Amino acid sequence: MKKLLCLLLALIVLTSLTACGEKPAPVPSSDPAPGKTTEDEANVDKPFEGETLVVGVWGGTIEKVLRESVVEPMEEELGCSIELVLGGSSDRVVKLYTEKDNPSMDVYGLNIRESADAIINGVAAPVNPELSNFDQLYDFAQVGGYGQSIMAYGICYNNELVTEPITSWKDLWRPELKGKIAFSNFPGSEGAAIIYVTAEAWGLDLENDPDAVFAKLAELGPFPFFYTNLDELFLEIEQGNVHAAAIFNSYSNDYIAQGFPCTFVYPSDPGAILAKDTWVIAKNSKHMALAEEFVNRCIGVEAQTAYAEEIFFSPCNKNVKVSDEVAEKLVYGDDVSSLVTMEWDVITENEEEFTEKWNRMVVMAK
Amino acid sequence: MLELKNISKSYKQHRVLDDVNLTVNDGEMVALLGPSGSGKTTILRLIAGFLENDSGAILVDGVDIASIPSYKRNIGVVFQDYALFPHMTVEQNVAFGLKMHKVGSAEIKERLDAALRLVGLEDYKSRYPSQLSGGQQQRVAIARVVAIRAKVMLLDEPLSNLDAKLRRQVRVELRELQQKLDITTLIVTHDQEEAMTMGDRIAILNDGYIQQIGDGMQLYKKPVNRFVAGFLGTPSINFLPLTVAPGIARLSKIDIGLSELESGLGITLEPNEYELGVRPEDFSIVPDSPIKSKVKLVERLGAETLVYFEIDNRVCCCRANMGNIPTQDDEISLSIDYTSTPVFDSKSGICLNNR
Amino acid sequence: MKLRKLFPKLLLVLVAFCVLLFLLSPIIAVVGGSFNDGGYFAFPPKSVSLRQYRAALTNKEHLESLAASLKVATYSTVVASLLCVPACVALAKTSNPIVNKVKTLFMAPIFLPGIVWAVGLLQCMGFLRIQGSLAILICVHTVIVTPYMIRIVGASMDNFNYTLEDAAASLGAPPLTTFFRITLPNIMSGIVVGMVFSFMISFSDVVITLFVSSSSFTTFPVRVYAAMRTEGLDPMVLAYSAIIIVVVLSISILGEKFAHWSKHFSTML
Amino acid sequence: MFRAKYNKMDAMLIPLALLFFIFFVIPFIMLLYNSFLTYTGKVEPGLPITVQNYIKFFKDSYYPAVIGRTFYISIVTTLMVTVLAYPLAYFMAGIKGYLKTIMLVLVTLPLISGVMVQNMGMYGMMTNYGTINLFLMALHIIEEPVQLLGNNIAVIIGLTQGFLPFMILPVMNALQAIPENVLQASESLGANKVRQFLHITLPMSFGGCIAGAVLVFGASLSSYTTPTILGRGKCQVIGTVVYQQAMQLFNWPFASSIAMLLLLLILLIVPITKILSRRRREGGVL
Repeated sequence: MKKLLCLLLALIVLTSLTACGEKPAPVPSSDPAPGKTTEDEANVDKPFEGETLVVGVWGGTIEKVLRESVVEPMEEELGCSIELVLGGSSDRVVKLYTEKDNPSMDVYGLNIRESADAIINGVAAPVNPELSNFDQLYDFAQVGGYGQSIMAYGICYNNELVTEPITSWKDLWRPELKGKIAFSNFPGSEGAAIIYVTAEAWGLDLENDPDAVFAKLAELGPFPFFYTNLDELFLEIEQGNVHAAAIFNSYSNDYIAQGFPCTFVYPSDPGAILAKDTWVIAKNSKHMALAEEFVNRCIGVEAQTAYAEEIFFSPCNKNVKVSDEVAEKLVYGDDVSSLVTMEWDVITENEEEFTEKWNRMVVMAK
Repeated sequence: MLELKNISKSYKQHRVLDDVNLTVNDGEMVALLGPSGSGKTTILRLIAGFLENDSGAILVDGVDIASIPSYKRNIGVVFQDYALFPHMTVEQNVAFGLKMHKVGSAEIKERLDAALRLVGLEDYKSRYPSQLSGGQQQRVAIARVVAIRAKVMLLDEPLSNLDAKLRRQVRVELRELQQKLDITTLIVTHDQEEAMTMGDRIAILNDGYIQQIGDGMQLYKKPVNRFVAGFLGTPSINFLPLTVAPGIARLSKIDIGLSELESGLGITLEPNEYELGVRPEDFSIVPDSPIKSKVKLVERLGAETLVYFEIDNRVCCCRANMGNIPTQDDEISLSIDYTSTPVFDSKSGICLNNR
Repeated sequence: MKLRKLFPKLLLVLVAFCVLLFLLSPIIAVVGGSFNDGGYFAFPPKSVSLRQYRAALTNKEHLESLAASLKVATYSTVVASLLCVPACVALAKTSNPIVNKVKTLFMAPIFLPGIVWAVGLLQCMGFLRIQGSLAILICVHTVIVTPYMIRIVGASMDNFNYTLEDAAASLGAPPLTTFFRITLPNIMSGIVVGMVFSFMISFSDVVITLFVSSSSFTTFPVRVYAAMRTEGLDPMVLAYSAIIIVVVLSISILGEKFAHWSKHFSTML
Repeated sequence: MFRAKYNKMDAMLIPLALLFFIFFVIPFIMLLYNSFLTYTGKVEPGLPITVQNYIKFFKDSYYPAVIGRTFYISIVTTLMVTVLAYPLAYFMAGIKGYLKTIMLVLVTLPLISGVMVQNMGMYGMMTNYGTINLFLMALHIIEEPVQLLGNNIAVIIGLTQGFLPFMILPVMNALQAIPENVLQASESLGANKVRQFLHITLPMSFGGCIAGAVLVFGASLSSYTTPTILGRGKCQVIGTVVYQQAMQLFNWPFASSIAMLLLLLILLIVPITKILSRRRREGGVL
């Protein structure tokens, strides 16, 4: 009996050792001493030789541009290896909060609200102004994380079905559009934006009387669905189930380019809402220097231009020059100042309460 | 030589074996006979080492094996359901024990063939147990034990899974084999016919202790107590209440001569309550006798005829010889051959005239 | 056969067939949809092509997550069998009641809600400052597959005849040899079926893995789930799932051929 | 009595028991502990122990509605699964040989290929441009696509499809356990096919139905992926609320308290079925 027992225990220890001993490539091995490699004089031209930086970012076109403009050149020059982990920003936020003391990723691509929250809650490192390209950013892109690309939150509508063009946010409340409007779910930054817009458009006080805002919003209902992916949304718009949707300009540009009968408009009062894809660095990241180098390159002119020209993402870097034809598709030059900056903290503070109201009044709107 | 000394075993405060003493001499085959639940299989499992006894010693050739683990005792066991390894062929089954005893492969081949030849299954080597009949499986189980040349062989009701005809045939073969191999053997059974034919000596076990040990006829003729008398013999013995008072003897309300009774039994009886054990063959139908009864049923079994009748509403049975076979509802009178009838003390059940 | 007599039988067969069709409809849709050439889901497919399969097999991201899933499933099945088989032996032979209480604990993962357990796990990892690594995922998956393993191996041990072990002992085999040469071969079919079953349960788990796996170690179903939430029903993902379904189907058929696979199912639930 | 000496073997349970304790028992304890903490921001739940989370759950009218919806969905799903699974199980119990093994393989295929494949397939069929709408439009039953997804019915259909095997297998076993001669006996006593079914087969397979129902009800109560995908954000059940609180709002204490309530509900099912089946057990059927 004793022999059987120790044989078994040995086997178990053996398998679990091989399981974590043999580190598969994707799992980042936390680097023992980051400082050591930098003093190593031997290869001064490749200061970050052997270091691995893990960056969480959106997949698809964004990933392609990032690889060409930043990842490959950096790996070339600095000898480090950069590993991209793809997925939605909400999945990354979960990891950021739950792994705050021992983060599995170093740089997180989040949206305007998530990045601001992350820094306030102390899970992400505050912005470091000494970065060489930092001062080239617009001022709103210097706060709450490093701004990567600007997005305007406006309305995209099916121009065949909606004959009379939409100009302001209030147009959404037209009777013929009731039950034909879609937006993204709350809690989420797009959901938050539509709540803010409703309050501003109808002059309601979100802080003291949120119910009125949600009631106003519910008037647009019943909502066919709350889109989480874009293919579906634009298919529904094309088929006429949805006539108008509150969405970012960059997303709708792609689909309009594909020939969907839609028009994107920067609505008035209170105007298109400013949003931005932002970089934050995990507070306890073990590759702080390399992470800051990566972000610095991302907000540099060269990368920002690539973003603008290839995937029509409006740059946060003031010095970026693009041809007029491209500029037309972007939020560029003086357009930027027309964007409305939202104060997120009203929503962030009572996010929970608003979630309940949203679930009860908006999701269930009749 | 296998000796059990003062073996007792209890399981959760229920005493299963109570001070059992049994000796099986070299080459002898002892039958351990008892009803189910009497503890006979427990004794077998104790000897084989599958159970540990609470007290007492198990000696094989003088050495106490109680502390040796079962796989080192080299005691062959043939199980009731044969316990052949289903995933091994006959050959592998028989060779298994030899491999365990780390026997050289040449010798394994030789002893394997010898054992299979002994049980007549040489050309079934590559068969699987599921492809064999009950009798064949039983013989493979024996070959398996023979091959390892066990000092002691234990048979756990080996014949109970066979049909009646095959059982008689295998019984004879088994007995021959045991004598040819001259292995000390203990066979556990609840079938008295099997015990009588196979056992040199029989040990009757009940309620965890050995009632009596002796050869078949000794137990049949001179049972030590009421249980042994009742257990052996088919049809079983008739028990008749006997009350003795000074000068008179009444057999369940029928007066029979005291002196004639005592001279037959060979002992004098103090006035008391007794029980007389009358075997069917000790009754005989006579023209006239004090014992009168009416025939309830006549059973013709070919070789013999059994007559059932009631004495003081106790059903008794006797064998009718070919000559006068009564018919149902006849009035008959019977006589008893007291020389071969045991008498028991009605309270303790102990036989008083055990000559 | 008068029609009146035949009618109930026909009705039963018809209803049974419809229910079976309903049960298999998603699988048929997924496999069908994977041959669709267009960018979005369409079943019956508008134009048939293997484009999706080419795209699927060249997509590094999905291949990596597929490899991750296979790795986790393999390791957890091995560890599960190393732990569950001895446990089953002990459970089969124990006599004291406390140990049987432990058996109901091992069965709990099937009954208790996965989401509840996942939230608890995540908080433990947060509390202990550990991140979701491969080793933790393997341990978690081992716990997920244990009920199935215990149930299937336990059942095959129930119809194992223990006197064989006594017979082996009487022939001189020490306990360890008895286990490996007598007991194990006879319950091997149960173990194999248990392992295959556990592999597939571990491979296809979503809820728990979604919570626990670290960002850089996403398994295939989690990747599919995330993709469904953001990129919608991408036919390329259907191609992968179609491959998985075909693999699973062939394993089942093989399993049926060699180990009477279906015999164990009745004990599985 | 024969296995008394084997209790040394109990030691072989320790490795598995240890693993279970660490990875299964402790999380639940942690959950219980966290459910009594207060929410002090996204990072770390605060210390003052309070029963606030549980009270909040019942105070706010939204959450009881979520429980109501979850129960409604689970009960309807369990009924539909029972009604659909029984004929198929009855058919499979009746046949033998190769057809039966194929049917068994097909019935367990959805279970093994995983919940994601089922949800995707169902989603694909029910979208506006999906199979069902195309089929109905082809037959001109409807002119333009009907909105199938995003409501309780879609989730119920999805869960029913997903949990059918959980009912088919136990019922099939129960049906197969009915000895042939019992049926023949009832026939000889004058019961025609219908009465035979009602008085013998149905009651004797009731045990299997309960076993299946318990599994299905428990599983649908705690379902998460199906309501999220087929409900498209509009079908809030306990599972999605727990996910939202834990993974989006990071309100661990509140998420833990809802999770504990769900756990309590599940643990309540077992005694209820015992009471329900007590009458059955006297008949020695369960």
